[in-house]
Amino acid sequence: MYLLQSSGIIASQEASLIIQATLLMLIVVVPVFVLLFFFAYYYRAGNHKARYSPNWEHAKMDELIWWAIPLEIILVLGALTWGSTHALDPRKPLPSTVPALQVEVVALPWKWLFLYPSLGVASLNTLEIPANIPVEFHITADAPMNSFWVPQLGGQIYAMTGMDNRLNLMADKPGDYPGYSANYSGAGFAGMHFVVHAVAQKDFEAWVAATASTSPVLDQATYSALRAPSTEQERTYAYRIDLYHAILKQFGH
Amino acid sequence: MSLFGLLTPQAFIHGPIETGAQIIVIVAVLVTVLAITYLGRWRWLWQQWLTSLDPKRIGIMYILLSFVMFGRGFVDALMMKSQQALAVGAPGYISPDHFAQLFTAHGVIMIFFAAMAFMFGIINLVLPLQLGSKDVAFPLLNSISFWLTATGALLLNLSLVVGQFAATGWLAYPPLSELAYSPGVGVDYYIWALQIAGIGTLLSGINFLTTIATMRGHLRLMQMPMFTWTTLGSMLLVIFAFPILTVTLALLALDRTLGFHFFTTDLGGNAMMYVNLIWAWGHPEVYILVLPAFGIFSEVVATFSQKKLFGYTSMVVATMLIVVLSFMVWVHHFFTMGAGADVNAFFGIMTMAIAIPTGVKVFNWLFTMFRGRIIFATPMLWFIGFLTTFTIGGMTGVLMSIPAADFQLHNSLFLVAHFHNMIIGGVVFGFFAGFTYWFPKFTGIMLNERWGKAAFWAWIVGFLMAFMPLYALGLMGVTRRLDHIDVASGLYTQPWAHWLFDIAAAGAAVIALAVLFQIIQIIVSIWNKHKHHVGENPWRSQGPEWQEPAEPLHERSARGVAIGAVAALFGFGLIWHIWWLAALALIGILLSLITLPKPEYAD
Amino acid sequence: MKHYFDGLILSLLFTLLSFGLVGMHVHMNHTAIPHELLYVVLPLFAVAQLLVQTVYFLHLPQGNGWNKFVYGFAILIVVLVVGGSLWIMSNLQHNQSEMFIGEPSPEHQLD
Amino acid sequence: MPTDKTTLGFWLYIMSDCVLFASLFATFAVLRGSEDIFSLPFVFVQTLALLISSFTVGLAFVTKKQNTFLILTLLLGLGFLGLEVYEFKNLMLEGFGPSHSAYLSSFFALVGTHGLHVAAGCLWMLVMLVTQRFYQLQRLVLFWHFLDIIWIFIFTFVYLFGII
Repeated sequence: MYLLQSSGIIASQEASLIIQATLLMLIVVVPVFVLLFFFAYYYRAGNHKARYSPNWEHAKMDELIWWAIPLEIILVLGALTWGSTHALDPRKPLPSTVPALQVEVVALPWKWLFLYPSLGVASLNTLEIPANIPVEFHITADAPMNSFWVPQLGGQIYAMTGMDNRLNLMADKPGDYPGYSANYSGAGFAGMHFVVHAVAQKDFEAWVAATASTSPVLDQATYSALRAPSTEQERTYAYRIDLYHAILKQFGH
Repeated sequence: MSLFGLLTPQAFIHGPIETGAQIIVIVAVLVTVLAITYLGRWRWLWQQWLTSLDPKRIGIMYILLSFVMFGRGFVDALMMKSQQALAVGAPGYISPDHFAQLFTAHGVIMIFFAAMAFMFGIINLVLPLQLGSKDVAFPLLNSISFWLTATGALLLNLSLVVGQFAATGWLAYPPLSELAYSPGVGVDYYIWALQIAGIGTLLSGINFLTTIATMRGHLRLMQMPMFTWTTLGSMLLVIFAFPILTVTLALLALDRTLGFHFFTTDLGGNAMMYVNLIWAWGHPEVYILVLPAFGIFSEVVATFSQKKLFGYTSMVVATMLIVVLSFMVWVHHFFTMGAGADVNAFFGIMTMAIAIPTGVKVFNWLFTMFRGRIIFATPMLWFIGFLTTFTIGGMTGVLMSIPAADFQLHNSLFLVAHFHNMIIGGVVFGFFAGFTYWFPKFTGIMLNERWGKAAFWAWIVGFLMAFMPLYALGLMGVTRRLDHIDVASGLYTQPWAHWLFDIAAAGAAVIALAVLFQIIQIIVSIWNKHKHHVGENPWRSQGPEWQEPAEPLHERSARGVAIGAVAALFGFGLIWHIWWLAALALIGILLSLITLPKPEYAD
Repeated sequence: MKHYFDGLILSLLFTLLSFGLVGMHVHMNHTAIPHELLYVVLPLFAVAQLLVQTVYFLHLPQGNGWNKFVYGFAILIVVLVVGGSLWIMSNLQHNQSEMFIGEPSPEHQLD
Repeated sequence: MPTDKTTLGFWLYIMSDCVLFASLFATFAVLRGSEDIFSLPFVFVQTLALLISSFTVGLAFVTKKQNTFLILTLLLGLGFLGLEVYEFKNLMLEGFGPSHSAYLSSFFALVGTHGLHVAAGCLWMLVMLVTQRFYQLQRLVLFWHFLDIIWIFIFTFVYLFGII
């Protein structure tokens, strides 16, 4: 179960939140099951030992109890919700001594384009990030609605045209973490997945240097070709133009 | 633009599997028409059923329409489950575009034409008897509403024969549903089938709320049976939620047909507003469906525990609380769209707040069973099945109402398992319980208990097999609406991914068996009627609807069928841009409304 | 008869007030009255006229319990849907507007 | 307001129409842009026409002279519609048609839907006058007052806010 063995600081907090909330709710759910099957068995028509009071249909105290119990559980869960929603807000930068790496994500028809503005490299359907370094994703789209989701690193967020969504994630340890689009966006949707390669800092720098020197250049024409609907293999680029903001402005209001 | 707008002969030609569906639809229609002609039953059908204003007959027609559409929606489900089982690291046998049409049609059919139709069927049959009014407030409007819903179903099935259906998901989010990404007529079929059926639903809502408000005779509000209360709550939601759907679909239609820019990606369009509006209707919609099911369970539990319903007052308060709260929660369907923590947290907490009245209902049902003499007839089994599955669904629902948890669970198979838990466990089991419980009232025949129990056990086992694995798959990061799983997608390497999908597919097969048992149950019960014949009140229920026999009402009017037929031409004309046809049909509808007869109760 | 007349007068009053304010505001080329004040006062006039017409024209007070209940419920739903939608959409817009959308230089413009 | 079955049913329809207009208002407010395309005197005349027609339709119901007041209301209603069609035509000719932008799409949708309702009311009045059967007059009056109330919010939030 990915979600329960997460390898990102955000994903692990979300996983513990899920477990916490489930345990809290079991306080109500388990008694319901117990009562259901016990009453069903004990008060079956055949059991004449059981007390039968057909007109007992009102008890102030009991009703008060099962208005109060769910209310209390929900109050606790509500506090948990208010706190966790603010703590795990995708826009909140992660606590770290190191400045976050900026990665720009563009959802294209059935493929993901990743841009590293400060490093002059880009990649398609593959995402190289340094482990233990916070990464701030700026996510937009040049396609129908998609949702950028790497389950082992953290929650998802929608990728929409003209919108710049921000998501802060960090990989705890190096590893390969699959990523998906979590919102149906057309016939090639099932092929719209990628892999996040979290590597050590020096390996990441080596990758950036190699990519910058050997990869083809991502210019206007190459980008325009990518806009056509298709499912693509992994690929890397070098690039110098500010593509992300140009895409964003294209759909701006 | 040619005389037939976008309609060309190519629209009749489809891929291999779709042609199969096309042939089945055409053959089914032909066989039905020939059979009726052969038996010389057209006159009987026209006079006794199609033009009848008797709410009981309209109710039975609703239920038959619901069974037909439930059948088609279920075939879609079987195809999807088999494709997902076959397509782990392989293409499977259904193309991605066809798979998208399947899950879109499955969602639309099951919600609008299976569940809503069945709900209005049961309300038509039972509500007038529970109120003692014997009839609804506006009988002609009732017939018109049914035929508008039937027209919506007709247009939807027509998309199998000519053209195709939307490939966008059952709520057709733009920009995918805009012309830029969905150029075909599919989304237009979707819009107009739902728009026409939606107007029929709104009119029914007005009809039944007026019936409850003005035709109760001396029955005071707090004496009304629980099913009437939940119907009152559901109709309130229909009246105040469906206009939002009407606007949202109309705006999308204006975008696609006349080049407006509400939700397009350019010129200031804002697709997020569509999502916001469709769910402002969407969440009340699921409560419209589940509240009558709650009402049925309140009747069933009281009758089969041979006890009065426990805590009537708090049940009424809980129902009305759910009605109000259901309009304050809709953002939990798009926590992940990018709203701030304050908005998400507020709507998350409001969503949990709905769990309180629902929890109270569950406890009141449990304590209706307490100190009762429980008879485990089939309706009671459906109730036990409901409580088990609905409680699991409620837990996962409250879990997903926590935004930070929903960031990981949204649009995954976990979500798919949750809402099937609520809709099958709650709504479908509720309607099956109601169907079995009231079947003797209207036919004098008790449905065969043996086949009924077999159907229940097959349903509950099939349901758990089909959807519990989806919870696990959702936690493994499998999203919904995947027509296949690539070898390179990272899911392929997950050890259980393969056979979890196989279990789910097997579960669907077991449900198919259960549906077969239900069909056998009905045939067996009718075939040897004499053995299953029962008296007036076989369950010895205190419900008012059982106390007097339900005599048929003989008023008739062909106006409902006429408006339904003209509405079908209107929809077809708009879908295929045959403007003259749409204009003529619109004039026909206006004429029909202008020439409405002066009702005898008019002052 | 007189009832309708009173309703007309009151409605006219609020209509004239609204139009008068805006007319004056426009006449003095948008400087006379601060916009914020207008954005509060004009809706108040609209709601006032709504109440006037509900009492004098729709005769709601003479309606039975159901008319009033459904009227109140409609207002609640309108407030929830319109208010909720505005809060949500403005929040979505604010959270997703690029903080520093700089104007990319011409050659960056996409075709 | 009598409380018989048909009046309550029609009242429920009007309440559902309130939510329909609420959704259109919400869409208009969200997609609002800023174009200087409205003229204050023009919309003032429209507002007066509809307000007075709301008065005359009330008189048609209260007094026994239904025909005269209904005809007056019909004329005012058609006048209102004429002005609206004139305004829409001009906007389109100047290039501010509904496909110009989301703001104008939502403007045409909101004001246009209200216009369609006014047209339906006028047709209803016409049928009543032709057939001389006034058993639905009470419901027409409710419908017409409801349309005037919606127009109050349209002229405030669409036109006056647009002019500011």
